[in-house]
Amino acid sequence: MATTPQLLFEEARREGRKKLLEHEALMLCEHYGLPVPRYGVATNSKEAVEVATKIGFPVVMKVISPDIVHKSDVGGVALDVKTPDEAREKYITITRSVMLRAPNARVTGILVEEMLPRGLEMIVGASRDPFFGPIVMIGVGGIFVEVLKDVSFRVAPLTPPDAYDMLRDLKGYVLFGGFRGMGPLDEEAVVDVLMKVSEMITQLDEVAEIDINPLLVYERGRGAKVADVRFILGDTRGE
Amino acid sequence: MATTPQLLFEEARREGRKKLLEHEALMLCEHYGLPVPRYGVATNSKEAVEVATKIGFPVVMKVISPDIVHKSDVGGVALDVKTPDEAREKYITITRSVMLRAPNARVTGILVEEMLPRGLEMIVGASRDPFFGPIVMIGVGGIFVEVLKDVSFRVAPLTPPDAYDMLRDLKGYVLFGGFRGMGPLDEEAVVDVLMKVSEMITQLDEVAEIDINPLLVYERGRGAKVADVRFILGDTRGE
Amino acid sequence: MESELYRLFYPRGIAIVGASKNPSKIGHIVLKNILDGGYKGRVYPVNPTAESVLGLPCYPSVSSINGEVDVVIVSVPADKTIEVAEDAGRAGAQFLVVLSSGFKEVGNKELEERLVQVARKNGMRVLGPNIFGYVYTPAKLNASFGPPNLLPGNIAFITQSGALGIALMGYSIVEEIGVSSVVSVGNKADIDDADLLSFFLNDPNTQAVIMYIEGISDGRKFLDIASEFSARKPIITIKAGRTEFGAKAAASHTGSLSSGPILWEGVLRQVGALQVKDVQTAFDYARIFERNIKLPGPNVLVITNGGGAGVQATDTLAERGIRLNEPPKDYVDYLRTFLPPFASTRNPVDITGGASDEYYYLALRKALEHEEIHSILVLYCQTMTTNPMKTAEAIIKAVQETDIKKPVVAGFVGGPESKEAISYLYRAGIPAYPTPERAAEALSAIYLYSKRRSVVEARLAYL
Amino acid sequence: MESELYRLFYPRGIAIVGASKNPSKIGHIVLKNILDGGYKGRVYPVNPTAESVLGLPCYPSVSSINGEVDVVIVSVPADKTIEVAEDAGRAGAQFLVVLSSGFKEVGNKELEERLVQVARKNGMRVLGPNIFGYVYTPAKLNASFGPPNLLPGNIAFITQSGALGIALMGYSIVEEIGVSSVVSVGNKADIDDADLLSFFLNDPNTQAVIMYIEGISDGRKFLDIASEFSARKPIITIKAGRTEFGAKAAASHTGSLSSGPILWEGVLRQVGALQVKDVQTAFDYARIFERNIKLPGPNVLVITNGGGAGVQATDTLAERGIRLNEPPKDYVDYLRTFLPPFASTRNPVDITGGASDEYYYLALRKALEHEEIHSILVLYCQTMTTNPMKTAEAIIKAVQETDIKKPVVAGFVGGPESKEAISYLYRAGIPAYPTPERAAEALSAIYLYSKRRSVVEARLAYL
Ligand SMILES: CC(C)(COP(=O)(O)OP(=O)(O)OC[C@H]1O[C@@H](n2cnc3c(N)ncnc32)[C@H](O)[C@@H]1OP(=O)(O)O)[C@@H](O)C(=O)NCCC(=O)NCCS
Ligand SMILES: CC(C)(COP(=O)(O)OP(=O)(O)OC[C@H]1O[C@@H](n2cnc3c(N)ncnc32)[C@H](O)[C@@H]1OP(=O)(O)O)[C@@H](O)C(=O)NCCC(=O)NCCS
Ligand SMILES: [Ca+2]
Ligand SMILES: [Ca+2]
Repeated sequence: MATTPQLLFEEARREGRKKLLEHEALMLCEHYGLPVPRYGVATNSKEAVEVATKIGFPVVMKVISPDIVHKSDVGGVALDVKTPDEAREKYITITRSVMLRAPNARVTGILVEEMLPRGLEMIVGASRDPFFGPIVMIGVGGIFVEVLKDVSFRVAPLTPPDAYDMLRDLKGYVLFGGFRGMGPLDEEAVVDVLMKVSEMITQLDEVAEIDINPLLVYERGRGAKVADVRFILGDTRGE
Repeated sequence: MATTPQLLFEEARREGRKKLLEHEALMLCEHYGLPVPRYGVATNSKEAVEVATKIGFPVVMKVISPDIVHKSDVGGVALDVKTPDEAREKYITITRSVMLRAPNARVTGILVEEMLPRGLEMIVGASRDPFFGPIVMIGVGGIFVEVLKDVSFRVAPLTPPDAYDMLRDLKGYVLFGGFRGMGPLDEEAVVDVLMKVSEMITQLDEVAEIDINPLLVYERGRGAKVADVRFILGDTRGE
Repeated sequence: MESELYRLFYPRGIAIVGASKNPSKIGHIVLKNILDGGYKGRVYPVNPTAESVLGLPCYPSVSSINGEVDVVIVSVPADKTIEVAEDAGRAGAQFLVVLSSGFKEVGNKELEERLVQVARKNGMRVLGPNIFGYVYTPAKLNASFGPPNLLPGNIAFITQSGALGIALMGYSIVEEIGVSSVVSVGNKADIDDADLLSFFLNDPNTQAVIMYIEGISDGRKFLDIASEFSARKPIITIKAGRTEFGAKAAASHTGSLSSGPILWEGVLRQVGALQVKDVQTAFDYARIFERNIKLPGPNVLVITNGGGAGVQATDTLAERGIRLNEPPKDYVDYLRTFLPPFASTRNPVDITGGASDEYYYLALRKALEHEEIHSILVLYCQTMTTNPMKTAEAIIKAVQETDIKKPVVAGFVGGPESKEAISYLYRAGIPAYPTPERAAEALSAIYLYSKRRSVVEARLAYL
Repeated sequence: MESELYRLFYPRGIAIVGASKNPSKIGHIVLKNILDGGYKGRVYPVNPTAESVLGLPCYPSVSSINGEVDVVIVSVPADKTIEVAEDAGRAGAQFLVVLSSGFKEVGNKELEERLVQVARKNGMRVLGPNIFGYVYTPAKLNASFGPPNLLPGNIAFITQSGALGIALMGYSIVEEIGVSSVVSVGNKADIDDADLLSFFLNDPNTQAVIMYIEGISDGRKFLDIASEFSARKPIITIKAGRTEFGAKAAASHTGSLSSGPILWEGVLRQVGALQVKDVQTAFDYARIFERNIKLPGPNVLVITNGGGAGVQATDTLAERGIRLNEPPKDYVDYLRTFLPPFASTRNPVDITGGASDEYYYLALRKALEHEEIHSILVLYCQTMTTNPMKTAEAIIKAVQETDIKKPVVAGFVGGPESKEAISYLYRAGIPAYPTPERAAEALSAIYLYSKRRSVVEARLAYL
């Protein structure tokens, strides 16, 4: 990648940010081999058209700002953008809306991503426990996690048997056999993501928390995609 | 209603059908006070426009046939029909598609229904147990029932305490507290549906099985709607 | 109003058909149990081939008996039972208790139907066939070929399983559970679970019923009568076949189908019964309901001398939806007047490992008297410096002196002395268990029953 | 290679500092337990104010002892333990077993750190503080103030809870669980669970470990060592605070936090441990692993004399993911040569209530010899015509004659005679339980361990 993880962290520190920007988060994931949607950053409407065209329609467009937590609330998201004209329009619409509703937010640009097809939503995360150190978590997204608290943990670094095992712990694991028109899901892709998240939380001391929500999982052989990811930074060295 | 339940059953018997037609099922539900979408039957494209206009757009259109089990498979369903023109078009499209892909199916007409907003999907059913007689079932639709087998039964006739209690048995009952942007759900509407289904299975000896899937449940005060319902007939008198 | 089954449980005279001198025959064993049990009514062995059995004159038939015969125990091969039934009918008996196997459970449906037909025609009810008999301790009646010496008490046990049921009679002795009655229902050709529940509902000697059910034929009747029962007393049910696999095994065993496991869960909830998965839990629950306790308010207090036991109980209660609140402030102030400074006055109250029995007495007594404390779980971990019996005495003293009917449940963890203390507590009317989790689960059964009962009461108000 | 803790468990000489003539003092009780237990090494009471205690000459200090002192038991108030530690260090002792309370658990962190500092400086390890001591039956060593007379056996018990831990020592006697060791770890200021697991891993006298854990400080170390352990022997864990509520209570009790309950579930799975919710299940599982059993193939056969018991076991196994297949055809044919016609030869095999002991012997023996049957659950319901002891003998005979190491687990339901038979079976090496569900659950633990172990072995292969 263009910049190493270290450079990303340094820049965040310089700017007083506790998290990576959206495109930086994707960069970091790419660096570790995680499956991310095709993406690019646009800083003007022309670029938006170019990036979107290069990615291929439809795309999703999201404002990049360390100061905006809920992008939808300030009109900072456009889904299902289908044509170059729409891409240009939406760039302008988003920019205006954000300027209006979050006038003090620092805006780096607009993130343009391929719009991913539906899949099973999972949540994969990592953090640091005072007693066990770096830990990795997985859950089936939506209701399973939010309402049934169906999550499973392991201590990093994971081995592949750990990754398979923690997935099988989930009550929601039954969904991997297929449901509602979807055939059996791609377990290996999920295991691969877990292994890489484990690698990241183990190696990157500056990262306090990783939050992939959702990871979209497709049918066997079709992999999985990190649809949204956050990295929370913290000074964890020497702890 | 225009016809009594008895007449519906007699007609089904005459025609050698083991189930009520889609609009008959809705009629029967209406007769018992169940909340159904606004609907009408069209037998030509002009009627389709009239009925749809009367109901209000958007509408859903479904072919009515005792011989077609999976309507979508034969192009027998049109969702989100937004204009009179579309209604006319879809009438023709559906009719043609069905003629092509299910040429031997008896087609009564096209059911036009208001398109219901999203809600929590539940499954409510009734059948007859050899030992306990008429029984009522409820489950949270989709994954909860299909995969987690989260269902709960009671023996009819239900009392309101039974109906509340069987709902609370469900693991999925936690969703009634609200989730993903929806506030607390309308329990009373669900209880009301249960009471009426109980009434039906208790009174209508000709009915072997009732299957409401889904019942869409909305936020408190906004009720619930029977989005799809089947009545399976069987000669149960004297058993 | 007298129950229809009154004379089954309070017979004036009993005939045992097939009573034999041969001590290995069932007819002999049942007669012996009746005599050894202390039954005070008339006992008539019936066996045309014997003059006397176990010191009693033997009759050739029931109808040749000169005296009131209410119950006829039948211990002859299946094919002979019809003629016995007819004879018993002529004698004016009210109940046929048919121990014999070889009926519907081996495919002989017709014989079974005929038996009931003959009985009914003669104004008799049939218990069984294919059973081990029955027991009713208030009448000192053990008309079974199970163990003698059941502890008299308030729990009735209705079982569809023969071998397991007989074995559980012995288990009840080891567990010191006092029974009012044990009834083996077997093929339930006539008298069924609901008939028995009707009797036990109005039986002042019975506080709770344990049922082992494989299937029932009249679901509606069961629904109605079991609901009525639960509105007054608890039913603790083991449903054989709570999974699809067990249900298949049960069907294979009984030779008949049953409704699915999940429907049964719904039915048992609807009638307000407490469904349990295993026999130990069934008896643990029964022990809780032996005394006619008031259903308590929600505030549970845990008193322990060991933090670990307290945590185990906290977890077990939490899993069952029971959360512990901080104890009331004035109660805490009271505790501080005698507890050592490092004792915990949260909930669980930890009176510490060195705690004297006096601490248990004071803490429990005050809790019993306090309006905002509704039930109490007392945990004791046996140490070398304390004596479980003395601790038990302290607990009993607090309960007896205050004479307040709040539920008090004890968990005594330790060696043989703790075991003894558990029996001692139990005999003084305080349910006690050998682990903190079993004690916590038993206490939670009271709250579970509370909830189920209010739903059933609401349900019955509508009907 | 000798474990670092070797001399803790095989000390050549033990000093008891604070040994007192006063029989109610802990120092006295521990000395008495050591002497009564049969420990064969040298024992030195240390107490400047006494000439002799319990017949042994008393020393004024450890350093004044002329002889090898490996372990020093410390039973003096907390503030005096530092000087004792220094003195013990001068004497060249290896282990300080500090019973005293009054350290980190009451907020005195500095005193605790100082104690460990002094010990380490002098080449000593510290067990505790705030513990009841420890036991190691192969060395006939009971250096605790818990009960004497623990049954020697193969189960080690490591406990972070004091009062509950001591009480469970007594419980193990009642339950007839043979222990190799009991270790009270208390504040875990130095020696921790992982250190002990390292010792027990290579201890030929220990087959399985039960752990009662409230929290641990070095998670990484525990992860690594516990994984290694589970790859060879089972760890049965009770995690105090398996719900948020219990976890809060535990934190309040220990004075320190722990990782959340769901993380702990993940950790325990990751290390291959079997997490159980209650002490009864922990000991039920331990009993299963007491013998060095081969981990079996998947085919479980249930043999019962009562259908009801078979159904209960079937349900319990099904809930734990174990499904019963039809027995192999040749096995069924064999059964048919002696079983009555109405016996069931499905799975469970129902040899019927009247079954003679011979049927148990023949059915079990053939099952043990049959390649396609991998583990056997034998259920017995006590009836008046059978004798539990004789049934037990039949079972033992089959097992001993075939000398095949397949798991055989028994469930004996009944009265006092069944209870006796359970002990008898247990002493003959066959785990036995008083209900069909406990027996089924215990058998399922073998399969659970099997699964966990293979994941851990795969895990370790990567590291
Ligand atoms: C009922 C049962 C025990 C009878 O078996 P049995 O005692 O061996 O049968 P017998 O033929 O020896 O009859 C018993 C006695 O009754 C006598 N008898 C036979 N017909 C009789 C009649 N019509 N009236 C009175 N006595 C009669 C016999 O002479 C015999 O007495 P004896 O020993 O003095 O000669 C047996 O058929 C059976 O069903 N066993 C299984 C019971 C069971 O398991 N129930 C379920 C438990 S859960
Ligand atoms: C350790 C503890 C038991 C000591 O209490 P104690 O026995 O009452 O204390 P004492 O001051 O009487 O000391 C004990 C003996 O050691 C003697 N002693 C004191 N200092 C000594 C020293 N430096 N060296 C040797 N002996 C010493 C005392 O003279 C006394 O002997 P005596 O009875 O013959 O006079 C106590 O402080 C304690 O911590 N109790 C709680 C233990 C516990 O619960 N642990 C956790 C269990 S899970
Ligand atoms: Ca403790
Ligand atoms: Ca049986």
